[in-house]
Amino acid sequence: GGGSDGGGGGGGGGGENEASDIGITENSIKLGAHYPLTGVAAPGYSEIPTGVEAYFECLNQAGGVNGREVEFIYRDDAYNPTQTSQVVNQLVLEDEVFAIMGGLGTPTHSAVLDFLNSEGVPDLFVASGSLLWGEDPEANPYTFGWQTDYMSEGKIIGEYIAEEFPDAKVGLFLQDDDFGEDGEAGIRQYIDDQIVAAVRYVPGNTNIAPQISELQAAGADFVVGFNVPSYTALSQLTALQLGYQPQQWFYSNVGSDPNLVGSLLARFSQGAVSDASLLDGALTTGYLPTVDMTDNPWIQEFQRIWDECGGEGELTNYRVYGMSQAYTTTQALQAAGQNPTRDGLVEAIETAGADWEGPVFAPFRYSEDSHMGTSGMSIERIVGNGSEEVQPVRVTDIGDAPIEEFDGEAATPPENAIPDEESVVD
Amino acid sequence: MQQFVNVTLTGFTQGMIYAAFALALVLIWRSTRIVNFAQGSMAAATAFIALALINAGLSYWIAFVVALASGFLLGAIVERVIIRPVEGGPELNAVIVTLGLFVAIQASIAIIFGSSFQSFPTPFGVRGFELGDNTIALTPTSLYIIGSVLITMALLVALFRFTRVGLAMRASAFGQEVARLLGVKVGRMLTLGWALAAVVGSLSGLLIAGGGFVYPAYMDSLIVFGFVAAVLGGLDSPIGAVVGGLILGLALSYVSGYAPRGSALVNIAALVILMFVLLVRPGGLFASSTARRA
Amino acid sequence: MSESQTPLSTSGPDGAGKATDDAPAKATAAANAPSAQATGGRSFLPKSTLLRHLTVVLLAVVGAVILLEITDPFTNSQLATLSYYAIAAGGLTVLTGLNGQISLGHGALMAVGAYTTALFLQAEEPIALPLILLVATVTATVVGALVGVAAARLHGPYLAGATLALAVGLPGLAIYFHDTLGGEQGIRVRAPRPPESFETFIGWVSGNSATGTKWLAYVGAICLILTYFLLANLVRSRIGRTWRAVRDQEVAAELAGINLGAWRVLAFIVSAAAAGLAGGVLALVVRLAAPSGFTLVLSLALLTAIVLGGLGSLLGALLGSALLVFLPPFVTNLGTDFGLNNTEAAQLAPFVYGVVLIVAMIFAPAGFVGTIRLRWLTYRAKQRAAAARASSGR
Amino acid sequence: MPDAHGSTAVSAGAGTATTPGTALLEVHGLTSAYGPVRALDGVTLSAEVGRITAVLGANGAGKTTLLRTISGLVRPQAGKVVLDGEDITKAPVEAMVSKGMSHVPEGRGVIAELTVDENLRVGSLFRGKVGKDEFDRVFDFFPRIAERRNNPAHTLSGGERQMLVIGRALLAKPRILLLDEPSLGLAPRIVAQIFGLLRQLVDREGLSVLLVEQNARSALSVADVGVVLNLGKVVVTDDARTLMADEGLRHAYLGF
Amino acid sequence: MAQPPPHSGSQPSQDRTPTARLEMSGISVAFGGVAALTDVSLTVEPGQVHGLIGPNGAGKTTLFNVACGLVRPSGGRITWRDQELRRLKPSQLSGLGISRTLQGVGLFAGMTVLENVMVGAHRHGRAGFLSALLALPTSDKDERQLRERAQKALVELGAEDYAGRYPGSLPYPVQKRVALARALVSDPDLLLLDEPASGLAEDEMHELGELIRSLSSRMSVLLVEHHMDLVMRVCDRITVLDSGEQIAAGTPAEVQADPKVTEAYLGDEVVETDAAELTRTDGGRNA
Ligand SMILES: Nc1ncnc2c1ncn2[C@@H]1O[C@H](COP(=O)(O)OP(=O)(O)OP(=O)(O)O)[C@@H](O)[C@H]1O
Ligand SMILES: Nc1ncnc2c1ncn2[C@@H]1O[C@H](COP(=O)(O)OP(=O)(O)OP(=O)(O)O)[C@@H](O)[C@H]1O
Ligand SMILES: [Mg+2]
Ligand SMILES: [Mg+2]
Repeated sequence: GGGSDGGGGGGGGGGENEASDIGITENSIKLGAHYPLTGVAAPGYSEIPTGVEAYFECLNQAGGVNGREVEFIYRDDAYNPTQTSQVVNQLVLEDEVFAIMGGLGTPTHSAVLDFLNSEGVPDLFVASGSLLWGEDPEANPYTFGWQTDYMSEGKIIGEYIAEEFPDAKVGLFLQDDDFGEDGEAGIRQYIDDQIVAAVRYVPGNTNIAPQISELQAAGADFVVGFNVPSYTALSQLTALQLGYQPQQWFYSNVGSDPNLVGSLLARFSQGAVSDASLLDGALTTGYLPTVDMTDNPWIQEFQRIWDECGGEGELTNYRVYGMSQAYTTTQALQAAGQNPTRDGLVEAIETAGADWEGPVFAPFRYSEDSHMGTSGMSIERIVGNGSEEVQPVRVTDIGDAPIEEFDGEAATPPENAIPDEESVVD
Repeated sequence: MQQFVNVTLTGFTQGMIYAAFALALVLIWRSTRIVNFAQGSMAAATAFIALALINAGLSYWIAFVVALASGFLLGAIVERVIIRPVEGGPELNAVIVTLGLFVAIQASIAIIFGSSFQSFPTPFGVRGFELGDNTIALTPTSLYIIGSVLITMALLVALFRFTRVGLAMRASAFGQEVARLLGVKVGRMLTLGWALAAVVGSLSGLLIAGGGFVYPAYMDSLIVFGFVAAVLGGLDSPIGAVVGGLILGLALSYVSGYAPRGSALVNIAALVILMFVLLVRPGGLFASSTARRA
Repeated sequence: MSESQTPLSTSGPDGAGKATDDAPAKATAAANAPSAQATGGRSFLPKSTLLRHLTVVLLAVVGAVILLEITDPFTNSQLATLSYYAIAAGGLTVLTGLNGQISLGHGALMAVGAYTTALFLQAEEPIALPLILLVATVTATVVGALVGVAAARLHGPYLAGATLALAVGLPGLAIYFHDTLGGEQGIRVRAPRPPESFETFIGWVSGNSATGTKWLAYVGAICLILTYFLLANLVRSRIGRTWRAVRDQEVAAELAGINLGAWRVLAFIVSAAAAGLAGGVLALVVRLAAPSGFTLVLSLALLTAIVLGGLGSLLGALLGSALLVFLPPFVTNLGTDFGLNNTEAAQLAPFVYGVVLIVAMIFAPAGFVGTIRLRWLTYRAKQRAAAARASSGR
Repeated sequence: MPDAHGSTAVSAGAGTATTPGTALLEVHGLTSAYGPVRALDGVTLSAEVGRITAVLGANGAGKTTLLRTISGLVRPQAGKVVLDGEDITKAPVEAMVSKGMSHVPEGRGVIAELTVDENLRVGSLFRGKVGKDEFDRVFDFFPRIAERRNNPAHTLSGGERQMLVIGRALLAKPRILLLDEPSLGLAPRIVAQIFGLLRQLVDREGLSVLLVEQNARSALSVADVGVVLNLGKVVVTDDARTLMADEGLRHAYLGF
Repeated sequence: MAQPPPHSGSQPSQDRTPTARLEMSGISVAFGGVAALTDVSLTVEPGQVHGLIGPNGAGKTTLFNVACGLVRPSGGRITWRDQELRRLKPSQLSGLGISRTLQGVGLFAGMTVLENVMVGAHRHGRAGFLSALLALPTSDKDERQLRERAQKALVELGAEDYAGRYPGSLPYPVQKRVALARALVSDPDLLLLDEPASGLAEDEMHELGELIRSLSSRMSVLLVEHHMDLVMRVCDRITVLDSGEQIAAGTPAEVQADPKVTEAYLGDEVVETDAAELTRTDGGRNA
């Protein structure tokens, strides 16, 4: 029978839907993902897939992609690479998904990088800022980054400090892995001589007083943290305990969710801390709108989607993140044409991805030579539970690429926040 | 200098937290000869109960008491229903059962309370005391922790050394059948041992949570360091548990603070310290005499 | 209920066993097959241990090929996972089941094997895969020997504590030496491509396509069968018996001329070798050697496998590993089938897993194999008792 | 309460059977099995006030099982155990001592990790506070363990452990004492001493003793009544002297 | 139950004239402050059965432990085959041709009777790790030999019917025999027996006595026992310990006649008064 009429999708030759590749049927597209849903890394991250789900739910209600429903399967890897490898095997070999999207974590996703690329499974929009995903498309032709990589972020922060706080004695508070390393490498490109101390913590070790003490002893009055949110809260508490009051805190995007950190810091001890006040005035970076920006049209749309298609709980920044990834994924699927294939999908992103607009502040760097994600960030100051912009979006790339002002406009969401990209393959 | 003082003080407080956990392990070990791997998640469960009450508007202290009471109950139920059938069997079976319990309880917490971070209040301040111009890393909360642990230790020492119940508990642990023949209500003693241990464990869970945040797996790292502290001290000795906890807390704090990239060395340091102590004293620092062999 | 009612309890410090008539007194030993063939029987099997075991190996090879060829690719990959769990669990069986030394740190020894493999595969022109796996085994063996020497004097929870610290501490080295060992994100492993002969072989056997996944499953199966062959040889020999003697009664063993320390270390070495090989296979199958792959959870899972399967039995180790590999996805799928969303289903899996552990230990304290063996022995004892009653006629 | 205990060594519990010769413990048709192995097969016997009843029989005859079944460590498949008129077949093991029954198990039932002193204290826990003099009396009787008071019990020699468990049982002030091979590993002098003590307690205090002994000769020399078990069944019950004199029986069942 | 045909000395093939002598001189041991042995000397002559008796806690087992390297003496020397044994380790013992049984039975609970005894023959194992690993024929041959040895030892002690059973459920005397078989299977030149007769009935004890006597044609025996008739019957010489000190030594007859021995160990009417001590009552006794 005639089946669907290809309602939502644009362009294309108007032919019939076919089961054009693994995971694609006439009326469905199967996508897979892995997240830590249990264990130590579950808090926060386990909310991301609920955002993705909500977005796809609304998308499907509106006709899906080219008349195909998106079926989103995600599995728990407990942030353990051996399990990631098992569940991704399951997704690819048993569930037979068309593509993997938003796989979370550097060590975890590393475990499946090779497998996905050797099996030819598109590996879209890895949820981590490591350089691994986009640096070398020749080695990993099917993998794409998405968020701003940590090195570019470091560079933008470094340049900002060099210009605005040339006399600051900077201390770095770094997670002891590629996240901290890349960030440090970026920042040092601009303010190597201003850095008086760089301390590292290993996740799981909750006594960071030795590290903060060291920053204090080194006389750092400007602390930049490349750390996860719980360590933002911990570093604030520890500083309080030590009576350490640097003039300025700067947290990288990953660690700065003011909503989360604020609620974490809430109600510590009588009057000492309440609300996000501890974080008040701290600087951070941004590449996505956050839930506190209630005026932002994207947030308004996402709020609507969460209310209509989401599950329990409130819209959080993690869910916004998930929805934004789902949005980009939808763009990619549309661009891959009416009857997408795995290779076609990759080609579509490489060809058109750099031009896509969406909730993300700066353009993606997708091309045949680079699979790096979004290229820039703004700098913001945390005020209460929200933030205000102190420096508009600037864009750059890895290595010693220069930093430039971003001259584009902030995109506004299309109707129902459902993109309408032209097919770029045939 | 200030850095040294602060590293020492935070190490000390951290050590006391390890000690609290180790005390609970010692208690169970002394009363049932089982190492309870589920201790952490049992404690977490009670902390989440406390948090639910606090979120509902009750005071910290009411929640505190309810948490300890539910710890007591949980310990007793767990012993009766789950541990009892494997007591006296091969020791590994008990290990596996407590592992299973650990996993199951943690999963239940995630299912019931969700798996996101939540902050946990403390009844005392989290700002360091001021000493002249300097702030030292000693807060009212750390004093609360140190005090609670020392009191708990003293109570446990007194329990085992001076009370009849303590003696009955030890007899039940070492020789169930003989103790029973001597009129000791062994079953009750074993249950009591678990219940008390769960109370102490629950206390450690509240102490570590206070002024920090909780999530279902927040006690995980404590299982390792608490166990190492208990072993370091010699599993049979409450004083050993506290000393072991302090040694570990201080040593790890120094390593973390003074070794280059010290934070990455913390786990290895724990291994080295433990190996070193066990090579010299295979039964821990406070080991009782070695057994006669023939 | 008094504990003396449970059939497997041991009583008193002297450990006078109170088991059913003919059964070994401790459930720890229930799954042990005696090394000496006490009861002549089984005449249809070759007399020589080598021939007997080779026969089993042959059957296993045939079975493995059939299994791998009739199952789908995902099951293939699960079987590859199973193979490294089972190899390590087999080694742990020697250490814990036969020699009575508990280890919560075998994950760390697997890490040694995995990192060695990863490092060697990083080379431009890596040496042959079997050689790499051999080197991985040897490296882990050396580390295992060191640990074994330190562990030989420790008992019970002290040994548990030390090995626990090992499980948590050793992977930390990879974070500290992040330049060579890749830090938190580890070393990615490019699994070698299947050789052409393999493709020919698969084409000839089943006509399936010889994918990378399949190749790894075969590599795992080969390593597994080889390891179990060697371990079974040891178990059935004087070596295995000596280990068990050390486990059961130190002093008596020592008086029989057994150097306790040396034999304990030997057990550690053998099991570390297996763990090293398992680590190597893991690195290939997972395609990554990273600290987060070798958490305490892995070590504890191995222990769980051998106890659930039946402590002291290689077959038990294999069955226990299978449970570990197949149970969680099964539960997750079951959960989603019953209409839970993916998150709920994922949280359900550990819950069910925990409950299964508890229930299994309560109702089958000797593990799968041990329980079956106990049943069999009890049955035999019953027959003997009946026969005795009949003949005595009193 | 303390008074009731303090007055005599054997009047613990408010016993009614105090006249020598009346049955204190009665066992009817007791049957027990370990899995398929039937260790007791309808055993009926009684232990009387002020008498030593020796249970004899070859190895594996079921003697130990009999005592373990009486004290509840093994649950019988059939039959009942009556103590002073009260059916205690289903009573929990730990209730036995307070009913006046003390069981000294076979083979060194010390709690190895506790000290000698603590072992003794555990034995008297159920009585509440026990005077120091009672401990001293045990130590007087077994000076060897007095010297070891504060040593962990696992350092004791085999015989010392046996002394400890017997001393501990006496501290419980039982009305009936179940002794499983008390002479095991004891020097002849100590054996004589212990048997002498038993005789006196029985004669003067009306204690009842159910004595299991491998060494039938010495057991019969101290006992009043002998019960011979074979393959879990009672073969003979008779006066000790009569049994001693019956050469045929001795050869057949008692090995001397 | 089937009784063993006690091994008789009439099997000349098994006879080797024992030549090895164990000499212990001036042995002292203290645990903490307590002296367990003070300056004890004793010589086991080749082919002799030497008895060691004394009250409980006299230090007999401790002296065995010293001879086995389980306890290190604070003073004194041990000479075996005219060579001094220093820093003796228990595991070397069997290689030196010395075997020992433990007080109690000390069998391996998780192993069959046959395997238990095979462990005793450990020192006769020849096949190495590699041949076991690869299941080479040498390993099989080795196993076969050990098994035959063990079976022979079991036959000698009349326990062959139990070869496939686990020791936990066997009658006590059978367990003791298995333990003895495990000690004998290594073909020792000196056998240390710690209370081999405890828990045995009189007839079984009798058989044990004969077995021990017959063993003396092959080896020396050092025997600790509390059953005097057995000791007196089988021993060539006896040493008596009390509180860690040697109080007498000589032939059975000499020792038996020694009043010190009677008082410290064998006991006589004295005990009745001792017993009176305990029953002598405090306060309101109504005796
Ligand atoms: N825990 C057990 N499991 C199985 N069978 C047992 C167990 N305990 C005893 N038996 C068997 O029960 C029977 C009676 O044993 P019991 O120990 O009561 O005899 P006994 O007369 O005390 O012997 P002994 O003189 O050796 O102490 C024997 O056949 C014995 O093998
Ligand atoms: N490891 C030890 N620590 C402390 N004291 C010990 C130790 N070993 C033995 N003793 C003490 O040394 C003394 C001698 O003990 P030993 O076992 O040698 O006695 P024994 O002569 O064998 O007695 P028995 O005939 O009762 O077996 C005992 O009093 C015992 O308590
Ligand atoms: Mg008995
Ligand atoms: Mg002795």
